Amino acid sequence: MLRSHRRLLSAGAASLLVLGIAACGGTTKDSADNSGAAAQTGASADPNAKLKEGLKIAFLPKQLNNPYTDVEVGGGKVAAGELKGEYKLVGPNDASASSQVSYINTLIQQQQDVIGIAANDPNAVCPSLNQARQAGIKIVAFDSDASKDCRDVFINQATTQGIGESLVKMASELAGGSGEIAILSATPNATNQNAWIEVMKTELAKPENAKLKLVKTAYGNDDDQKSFQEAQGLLQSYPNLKVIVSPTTVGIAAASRYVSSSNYKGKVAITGLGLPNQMREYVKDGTVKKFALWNPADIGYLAAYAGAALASGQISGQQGEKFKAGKLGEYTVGAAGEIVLGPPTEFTAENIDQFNF
Amino acid sequence: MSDLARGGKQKDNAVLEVRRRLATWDSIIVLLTVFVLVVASFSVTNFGTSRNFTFMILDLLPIVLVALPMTFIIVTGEIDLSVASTLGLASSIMGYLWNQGLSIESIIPICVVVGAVLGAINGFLVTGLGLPSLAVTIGTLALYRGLAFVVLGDGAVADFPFTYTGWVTGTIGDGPVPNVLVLILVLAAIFGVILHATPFGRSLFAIGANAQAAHFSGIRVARTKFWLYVVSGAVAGLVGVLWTLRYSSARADNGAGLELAVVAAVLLGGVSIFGGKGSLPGVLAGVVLLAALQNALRLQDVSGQALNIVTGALLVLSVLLPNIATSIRTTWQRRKLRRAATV
Amino acid sequence: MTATPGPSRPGPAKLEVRDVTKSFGAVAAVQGVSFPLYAGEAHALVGENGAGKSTIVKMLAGVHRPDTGTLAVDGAEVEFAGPADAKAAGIAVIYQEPTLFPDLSVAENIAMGNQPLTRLRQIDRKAMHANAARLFTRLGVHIDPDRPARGLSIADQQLVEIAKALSSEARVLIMDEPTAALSGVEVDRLFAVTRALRDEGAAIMFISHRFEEITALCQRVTIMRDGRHVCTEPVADLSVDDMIRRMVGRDLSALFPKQDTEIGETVLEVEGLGREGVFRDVSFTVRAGEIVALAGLVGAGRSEVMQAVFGVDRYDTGSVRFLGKPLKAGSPRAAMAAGMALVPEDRRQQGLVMDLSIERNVTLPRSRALARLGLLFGAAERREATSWTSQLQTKLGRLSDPVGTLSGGNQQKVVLAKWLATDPKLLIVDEPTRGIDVGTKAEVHRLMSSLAARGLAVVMVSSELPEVLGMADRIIVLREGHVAARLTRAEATEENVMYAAMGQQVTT
Amino acid sequence: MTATATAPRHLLSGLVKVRELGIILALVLLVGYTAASNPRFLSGQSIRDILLNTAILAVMAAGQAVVVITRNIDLSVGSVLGLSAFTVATMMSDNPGLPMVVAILVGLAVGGAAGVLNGVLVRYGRVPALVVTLGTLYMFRGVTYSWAGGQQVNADELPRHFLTFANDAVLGIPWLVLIALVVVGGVALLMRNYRVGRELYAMGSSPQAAELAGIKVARNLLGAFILSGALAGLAGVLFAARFGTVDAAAGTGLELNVVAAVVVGGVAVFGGSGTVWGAGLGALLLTVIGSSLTVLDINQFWQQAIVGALIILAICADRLVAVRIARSLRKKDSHV
Repeated sequence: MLRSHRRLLSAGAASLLVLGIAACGGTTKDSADNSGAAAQTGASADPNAKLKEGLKIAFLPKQLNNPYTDVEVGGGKVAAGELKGEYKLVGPNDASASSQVSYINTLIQQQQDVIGIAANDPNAVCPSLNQARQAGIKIVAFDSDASKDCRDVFINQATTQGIGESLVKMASELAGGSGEIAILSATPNATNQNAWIEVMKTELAKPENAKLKLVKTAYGNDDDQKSFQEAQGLLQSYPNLKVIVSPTTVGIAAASRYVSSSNYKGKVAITGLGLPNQMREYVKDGTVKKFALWNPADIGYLAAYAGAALASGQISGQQGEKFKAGKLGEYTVGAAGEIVLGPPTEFTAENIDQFNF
Repeated sequence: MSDLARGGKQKDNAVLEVRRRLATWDSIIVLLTVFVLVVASFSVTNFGTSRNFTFMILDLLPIVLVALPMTFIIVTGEIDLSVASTLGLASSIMGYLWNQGLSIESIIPICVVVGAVLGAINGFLVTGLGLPSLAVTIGTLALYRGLAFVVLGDGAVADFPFTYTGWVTGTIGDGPVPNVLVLILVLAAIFGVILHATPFGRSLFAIGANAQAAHFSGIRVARTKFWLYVVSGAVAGLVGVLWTLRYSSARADNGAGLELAVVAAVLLGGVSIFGGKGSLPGVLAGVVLLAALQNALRLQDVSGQALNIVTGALLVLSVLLPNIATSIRTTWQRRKLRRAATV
Repeated sequence: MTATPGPSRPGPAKLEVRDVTKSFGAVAAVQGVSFPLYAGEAHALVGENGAGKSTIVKMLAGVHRPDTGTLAVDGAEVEFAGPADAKAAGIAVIYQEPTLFPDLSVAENIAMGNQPLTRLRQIDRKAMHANAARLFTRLGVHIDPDRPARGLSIADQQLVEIAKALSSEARVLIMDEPTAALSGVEVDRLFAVTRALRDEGAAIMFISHRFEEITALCQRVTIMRDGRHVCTEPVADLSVDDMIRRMVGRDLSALFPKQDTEIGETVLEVEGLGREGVFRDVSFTVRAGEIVALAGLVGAGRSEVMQAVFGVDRYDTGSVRFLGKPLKAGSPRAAMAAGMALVPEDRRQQGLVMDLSIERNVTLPRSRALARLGLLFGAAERREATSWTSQLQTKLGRLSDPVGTLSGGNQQKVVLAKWLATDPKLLIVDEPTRGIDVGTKAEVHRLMSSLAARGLAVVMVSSELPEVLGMADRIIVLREGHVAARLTRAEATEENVMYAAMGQQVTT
Repeated sequence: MTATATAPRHLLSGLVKVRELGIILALVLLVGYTAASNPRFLSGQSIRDILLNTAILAVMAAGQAVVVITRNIDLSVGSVLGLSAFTVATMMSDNPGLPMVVAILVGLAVGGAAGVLNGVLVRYGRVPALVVTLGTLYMFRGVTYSWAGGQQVNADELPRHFLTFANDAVLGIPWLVLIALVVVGGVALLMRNYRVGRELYAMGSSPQAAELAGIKVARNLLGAFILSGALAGLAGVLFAARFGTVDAAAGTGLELNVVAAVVVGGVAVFGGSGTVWGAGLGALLLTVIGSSLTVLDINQFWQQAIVGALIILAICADRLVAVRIARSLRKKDSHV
């Protein structure tokens, strides 16, 4: 009885192996031809083309239930209104790499004109994004980039260099120029956090920051509870810690909340990138002296305008192309299709009440 | 009895037989699935397109493959909740080995074997030590997922060769039929034949309905269950490979939560959670029904949140409705008996 | 022993069964049965296995609800929605199979539902323990009230059950074969306690297969046959023979035909078989054409021995040889391949897969042989099933119906068909006629006899003495896991089998 | 007689205690090792953090233990926590004047209602608990998501007295910890010393015998699920107060930790045995492991693997103990 079953099973297994091996003999990481579906480039742009109306602009953020995301796409909604386009927001409940793919597929089916995406994994979304581009949809990555060869432009909130430098500057000021600092980041493979941390490390290696010591980089996975507990862990493990730098809105809020309710309050400074509305309480109660952020609504706003410019043929994603983005003024496409929003704003007890997002 | 009368009676029997067959949950689910597909094709814009068909097949690929051995396991009255974690660990190992410079042709069989070994651990704990499969596989669910993170951390390995990633996401001759559909059909046919037309398949139902009687009939209950877990693990390992290739991304969290979708689909397909009952066509219909509902609702811009409610409700209803039907039938029979007695 | 005379005129019935009917699927377990139980009286309920006694018990206990008919307590009609209601009405039941909570302590098992409480409504553990200890003293047994029920011997479990029933101070005490696993001393103690209860005004319903117990304890007896009420009369008015005749409904001798056959070569040799705590040093041989009966009390280890021989259970010592070759231990598959078949004791749990169809059940052990190229097609199974069910004259609707829809007798025929289809050289039948109607019983006996005549070796485990005496060429009596006596057909009488089984000397 | 009667009792109580002693021993070793390498692990703040983190898990584990003792399971607790946390947080941010008691009562009520649904489906729908609570795991979470959408209730929207509740202490013990102690202690007392508790054990030990014994199985089972739901609801309130930020994903995946705590704490998945205190200890052990890994700077990814290995170890140990007991009892019987 079992024997016949095994026979069938092994036959099945063998045929699978054949399927696998027949394709080619011995593909390794080094020999891999990794071109993917070649992205179509070289489309010609007409800088004077009129912006089309009635464009279907869809936003696909990392996940839906995130206040930062809400503010970002909120800006996109405003822009879509100004452009007389159709705005749509879809997204997964969790920030997992694969869950975005189904949504991209749905958007392809719905024949959107522009997809604005904050990629959870730069590569996992790539095949689907390329299918979308083959279907004539323009892809604008924002916040967190997708692979260069599967999107048209990327809206960068600030230059990586600029953010890294300003994070180190704030940390140094708060630490008084010397002492232990730690980083509480999002996930270990978060594209932009990692880039910023790299810059921070280079900055810290410079002689003027020699007395600042980065003791650990912890990861709160952009999960409130996890970040909260990681902050606890940092303070337990490093009693002499002077500053926690958290380049993510979830992390900085969680760390601030923990410190404000513990006896570390006043001894440890928190800084990083945060939303004024979430941080107001901790700035007012003195836990947080200063933190920074660009205006997230502007990212979505700019993404929508960039998408409209792409769909109308004003730009094609080539370096040097220019387009107007409503109230934000004129932008130029940089190297590798990057469009930089501008420098971040620093928030302190003095100015925080002027901001509402 | 005259020939005529016999013919009439046979016809009656045939009608009864057809009605009885149609009244089983798995045929209801098949009909329901066809109904949903037809209605959605006509009423949901873009549902009936060939491209959407391709997407749907790709979306249901991991669920349907894992559901095949899961059906066997649930038919024998056990469960394997660790499949999604096995998938994740296989994916992690795939990424790790790829970074180590191994060729993809050797990685794929390794991942399948790793899956089989993980399944064998489940099988040993359940059959060798006699532990309850629910508790064991909740434990290995956490363990395997944890190991997946240990192997690859939170990072992702992405640069898999296009020859393979393209095959998984591609279609036959760039037509509407996805390559993986062939794989699904072949495996489903193999599992279907084994379950419904081999002595081994017969023994699975006997084990699930009454393990003791199966043992008394010379069926090697423990050994059979052990091998089912091995197969379940191996398939989960294979799906880990396919998942990784489909998303060009080996990650430790790949497939998290998939076990719930698989169990939901299997139960929805009419397999009894107590074992002993179920059919593979029913399960396939269950998988397609869930995938089609999700796809159609998403195209209608119904949020993923509402999909959760639908999935959960379907899962409960798939067991609840047959129960209600049975109890209505018994009450009715009792009434009839009482009436007959009082007359 | 003599019957203790009870009060002459018992007054109104404490509990009354009025024209009650109960069916399970197609099987009518009880049909139109009525009888009263009086306070201060012990009432015996007798009948063959499957006569419907346990169904009556379960209706009185509130487990089953009668399809038609009613129950009355103190003259008022009652409807029990569940066992809680029956309990509230003062009915305590000792079931045939113990129903203890293995994880809880013995004292808790006894007190469950009416534990003594402290002022804060907490459980008074000291009182609970003392209560259990007091009951055990009354029953004269030594069981630690604080040990968990898990691991108690069958006899001890039965004693805890009895203590449980006593503790509830019930007005009606129903005992379904409480003595089956007890030793003589324990039975005497139980009877003493029961008599005391009876004399305090409780109504007792007593079910037993041992007539001497009935005459010793009961004043009145109700006899059932095939789910129907035969009669209710004072015990003193009936002789044991009368009772048996009314239970069986015909003369015993006609029931059990064993044709004389030529005894062939040795088929099975069991040598020094033992399993820790279950049986020890069991040896016997069975030859072709012979029917060997394993007799003994419930729990004597008869089924366990045969299950170890067939390989569904393990054995620790000894050996089994089949047709001269050693048989692999612990492998039913090897036993089947060698030509052995086992029709097990418990049809519902061991013999059949109730939810599967009749044809699947019949062909289950043979499915590998029926497969072509590893594949099974319905037609081959259906042919096989049709052939065997019709040979055994099984009454069924469709072969695709679940086997659970058949009556007990027809189910038993399906089990027999299932194993005869494997063309065995040795057929082990364990309680082959338990719970089946008289007509089918005779058919089964005729079948066994003709199989033996065709040269099959048969081992029959049976608790029914007449069956053992009528069918067997040789009788092996087991007591407490070892062979207590070996008797030929000529030597065997009801008395010497029974005495050997109970470990007493013949003192007539 | 006395000799044979009392000997196995000591043996048994010994074996049973081994189970909880094992957890305590593991705790002591773990804490000792961690403290040796980083003494700050035993600082007041650190201990307070561990206890606060344990509290929520322990409250849920107490309810889960009751359900598992009846030979059922409640996988929906994580989703119930999310639903309750979001309900209460929304309510408190809309009506900042409401006292804490109201928040707690609303949390209990939300969870209790979820428990009623689970219990009714299990008992009257005759759907296995695994299926029911797997289904309601999806459904409750879906309801929370549909309701919350992308919203999040932030700490600054919640009234101060609600947030400080998590950290305020009575006699140096934070409220959260106090509540957890009361819950675990209360449920443990109920299960040990009251009729209904013993009936729940009986139901798990032998469902058929429980029916025959006239135990009100339906009422008790419903009660067990309501308790588990209500405690998950209470945990939701505590969660909202402690973390201040609540979104629809609160408590996702927590059911795994709760089941792990219960199983590691010695409650057998076959039902009928184990204690609520054990489940509480299990919750403490899991939390301490998490904290230790962070402090010892061990890759945090090991944590989940260790939890899984612990679950398996625990059920293996239970099986071993059961086999031992059975063997020793059989030996005892064969001597008599």
